[in-house]
Amino acid sequence: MGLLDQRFENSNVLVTSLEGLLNWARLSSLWQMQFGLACCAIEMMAASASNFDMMRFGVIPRATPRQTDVMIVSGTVTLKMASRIKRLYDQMAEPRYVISMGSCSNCGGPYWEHGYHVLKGVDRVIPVDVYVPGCPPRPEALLEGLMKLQEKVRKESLVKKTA
Amino acid sequence: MTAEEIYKSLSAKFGEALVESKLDAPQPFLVLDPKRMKEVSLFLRDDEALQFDFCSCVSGVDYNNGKLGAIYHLASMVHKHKIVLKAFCTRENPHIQSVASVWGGADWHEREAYDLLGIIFDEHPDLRRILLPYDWEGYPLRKDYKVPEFYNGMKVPY
Amino acid sequence: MTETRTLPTRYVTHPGELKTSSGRSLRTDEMIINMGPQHPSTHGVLRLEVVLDGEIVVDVIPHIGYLHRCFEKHAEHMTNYQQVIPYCDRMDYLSSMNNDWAYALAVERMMKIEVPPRVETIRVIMAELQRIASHLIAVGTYGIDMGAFTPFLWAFRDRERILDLFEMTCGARLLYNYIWIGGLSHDLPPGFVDKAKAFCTYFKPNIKELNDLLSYNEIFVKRTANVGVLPADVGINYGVSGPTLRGSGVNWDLRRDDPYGIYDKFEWEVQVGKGERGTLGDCWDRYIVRVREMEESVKIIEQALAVLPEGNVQAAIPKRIRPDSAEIYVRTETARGELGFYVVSDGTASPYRLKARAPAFVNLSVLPEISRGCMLADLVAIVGSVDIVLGEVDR
Amino acid sequence: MYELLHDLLGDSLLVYVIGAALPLLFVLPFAVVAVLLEMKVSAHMQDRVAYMYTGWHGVLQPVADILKLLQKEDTVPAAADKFLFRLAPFLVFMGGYAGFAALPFSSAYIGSNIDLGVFYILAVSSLAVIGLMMSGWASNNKWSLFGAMRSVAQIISYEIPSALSILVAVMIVGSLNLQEVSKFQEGGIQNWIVFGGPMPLLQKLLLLPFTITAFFILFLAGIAEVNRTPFDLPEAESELVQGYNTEYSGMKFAIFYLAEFANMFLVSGIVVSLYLGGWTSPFGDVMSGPIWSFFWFVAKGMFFVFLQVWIRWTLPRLRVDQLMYTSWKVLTPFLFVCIFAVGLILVL
Repeated sequence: MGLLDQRFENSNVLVTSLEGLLNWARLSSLWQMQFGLACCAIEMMAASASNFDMMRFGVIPRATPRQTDVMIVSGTVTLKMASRIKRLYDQMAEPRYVISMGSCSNCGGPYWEHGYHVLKGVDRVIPVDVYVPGCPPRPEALLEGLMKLQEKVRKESLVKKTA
Repeated sequence: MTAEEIYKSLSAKFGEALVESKLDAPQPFLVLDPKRMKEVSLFLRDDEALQFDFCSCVSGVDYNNGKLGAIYHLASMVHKHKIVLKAFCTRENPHIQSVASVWGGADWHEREAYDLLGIIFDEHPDLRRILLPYDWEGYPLRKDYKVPEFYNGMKVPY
Repeated sequence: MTETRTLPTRYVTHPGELKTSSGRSLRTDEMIINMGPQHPSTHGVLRLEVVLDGEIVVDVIPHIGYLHRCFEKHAEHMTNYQQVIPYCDRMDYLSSMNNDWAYALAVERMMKIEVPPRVETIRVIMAELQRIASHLIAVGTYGIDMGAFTPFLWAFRDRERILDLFEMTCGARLLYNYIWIGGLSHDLPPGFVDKAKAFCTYFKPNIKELNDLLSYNEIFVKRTANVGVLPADVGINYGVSGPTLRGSGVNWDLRRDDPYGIYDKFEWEVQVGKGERGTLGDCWDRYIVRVREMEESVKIIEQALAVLPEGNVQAAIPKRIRPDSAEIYVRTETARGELGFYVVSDGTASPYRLKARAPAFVNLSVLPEISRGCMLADLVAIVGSVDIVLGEVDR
Repeated sequence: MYELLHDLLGDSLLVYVIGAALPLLFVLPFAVVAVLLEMKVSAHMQDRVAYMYTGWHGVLQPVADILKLLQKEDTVPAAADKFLFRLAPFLVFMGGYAGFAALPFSSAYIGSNIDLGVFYILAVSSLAVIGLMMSGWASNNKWSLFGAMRSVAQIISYEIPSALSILVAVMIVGSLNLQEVSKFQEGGIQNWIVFGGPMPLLQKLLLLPFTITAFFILFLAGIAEVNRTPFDLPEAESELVQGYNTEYSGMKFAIFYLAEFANMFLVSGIVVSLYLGGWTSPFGDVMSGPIWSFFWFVAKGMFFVFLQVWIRWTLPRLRVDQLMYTSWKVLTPFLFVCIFAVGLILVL
């Protein structure tokens, strides 16, 4: 995803230690896109506010998509909003990650059956890395999701995948 | 003022505009001619004894028998009385006169009723969809509404 | 019947003429700028189409519906009346308790159910706690809109205390499903009363702290006083309600003027704006009304905790709630204003039509009226002072 | 410093490169410390802890941030003016960085001991304005343009009060050379210009109210020139998204970020050298000397950086017309009074 990702033919000590360093930098500085959709946004705000303090993990909310690494889709994605979310995702600079927070953006949540204007799952428009279940998930759950994302980043590789 | 008194003062002035009334209901209502909404509303708002200055809510209802209705809940902050106005139209010809020029608050409510039920409010200053996208088809709160399979390439049902 | 109307332009344009030194006139133009749906100060997914002449706002056109979750359609399709309550929770997610109460009250009045006194008291306590929590977010995010971050974080710190109380009562932090038709889902847990009292004593000095940090801060007052003045008659005509209307000096509170619950048993005052720092009905008045309402809510909670009676928390209600074919409109005062539920029943087990009169929806409609001619920074101040929750605006 | 290098190495390109790179040795570590300071201090003011998991209490966080920004995709919007878009961040950084050349870090070190030191700093720091305008214009984004226009108007307006308040100190010292201004204040805390300078007692007492006013105004105008709260309108997050750097990502954004912190110290440095004795020790001859003087300069500078952080996380933001009002109708007239009075007192 990044500039160097999967550019190297084979792995050696240098590449793996560089890989470790770059992945460490990436995972400990996941800047979050500052936007909320619905109920979950309040819990997302609570997660970055005093009691839970998401900044402990190096997460800083930034207002513009260009400077962000992780988009937390917090709440119900409606059909009217879906194209905007796609656009915001497109504007983010690589490497970028998506956390889908809450049942609504996972699968439509309580609006799955009669929600004529609700997109049943944000993964229908953008790729999702981590799903956080709950309606709404507690801030702890979001932090857990963040740590899962960090684990995922830690396993990324600079080495080209061979079949 | 009680509902009877309101009814009396209205019927004295607009005899034919009052189509029907039910004054013994828990929340008494008057049914008005959909084409004469505005003049009656103006009188309700401006008359000294009535002074219905607060339009709480405008709701559109689909009555499932080919009839659509707009229900106006009015209240007076001065006299602290309330009244319900109703206006009915048919599905084929869903026209009701707008009262957005009388109560600014009715503006968005009427747009919403147009958006979700397809009631066209004549003389409304800015009648267009409010909640749904402008290219949406159909009126979702009608009882016979079918959810579309796709919208702009996105699958709608689960 | 599917004619789609094109977007009419409603801009009021006054392009001024610019002359160069040689007398040639330059073309000037207004700039149309899109604020939202993703913008830090639109409090969610509101989109404002702003026409700007330099920094001056010529016109604002709000576009809503980015969070239209089809609440009314869901209410019609539930298998019984009780099932609508979780959806009410999610409508205005900052004051869920108040929403639940409004809906439960509508159905109770329709079926003429009397709830036990203990339930009434607990409902008042919960609703007022929720009001404080909601106003805390309104005040805190308003600080962010003005560029002050610390009040926001302090507000969230205090709000967590309230959420702890809710959590020990019903297990949820944000959306409770606690107030049911005819009663409550559970009784209060042991130790709740003491903790709630402790919260009241903890919270009172914090309001003063907030006032010192933000409310009477000279820069904050400069930014909000005389900005976005909403005259009382315009507000009433637009159906504006709640703190937004009271900020304009209208002494109108449904808790007192259209009584429900047992608010008449307690000593409290309706707070109105007085134009202390500027014109009556400006942003600062709307803001300070919220701060003072928190103090009043604490008063109500303390009194309610003192008189909390023992008893049952469920009224004797029929197992299947099937109101006779009837209709009712019930309005209550939530943190944002008049929340009304218009319920039409056809005798079946679910509502035939349920319309929610959302206060934020109506309050937002006055925005273009009060923000023409202000500056872009003021627009942010006005949107914040109206205190919208998009879940409720779009339903 | 340049003269010394010149004597050592002769007239070669190396001299220029080394001379130009020396302040970088200070600016880069400073930026790392300042980022950490900003976040940690603000967090503790807000009942939080901020960075905890990168190194001990998050001390490695700025390193991680920079490494991450290096890896980020470097986007250039399709509709942008690509040349100006790329050039702008460097110009902005250069404006602030060039100012470090004339800053007297210690009694033994000053990048370039020029006679017009203060004047030079004022001149080159205005260069950043062009960069800001460039970035806003080239981004082809309305928010960026707004931010750029605001910042240009703001910085240019605040040059006036800052130049005038510098003038107050310069009048007392009688030199534009910052090294000499610092030397002038040697001999302990009572000789700092903010307390009237090393003048006879009566004159000192008369000067005192005016120097203190000028000092405060210089600090205020400095905050305004580096666009920090309560004057952070160009980046006003809740109004303009990110202002002029909305469209910047990756390393280009990092340079903007670096420039902001470099400017923070530059402003503090000017305030310190002009009014708070520069590198002189507050205890007269105790703890003086080249190394100590470097310590004093950085310590005083860091204190003002801390003050800027403190103000930022406490106060709301002004509106654009109020900002202009403050500059032209409050600060500038006050300074005219100060200059007039100081001149009168010095003549007497």
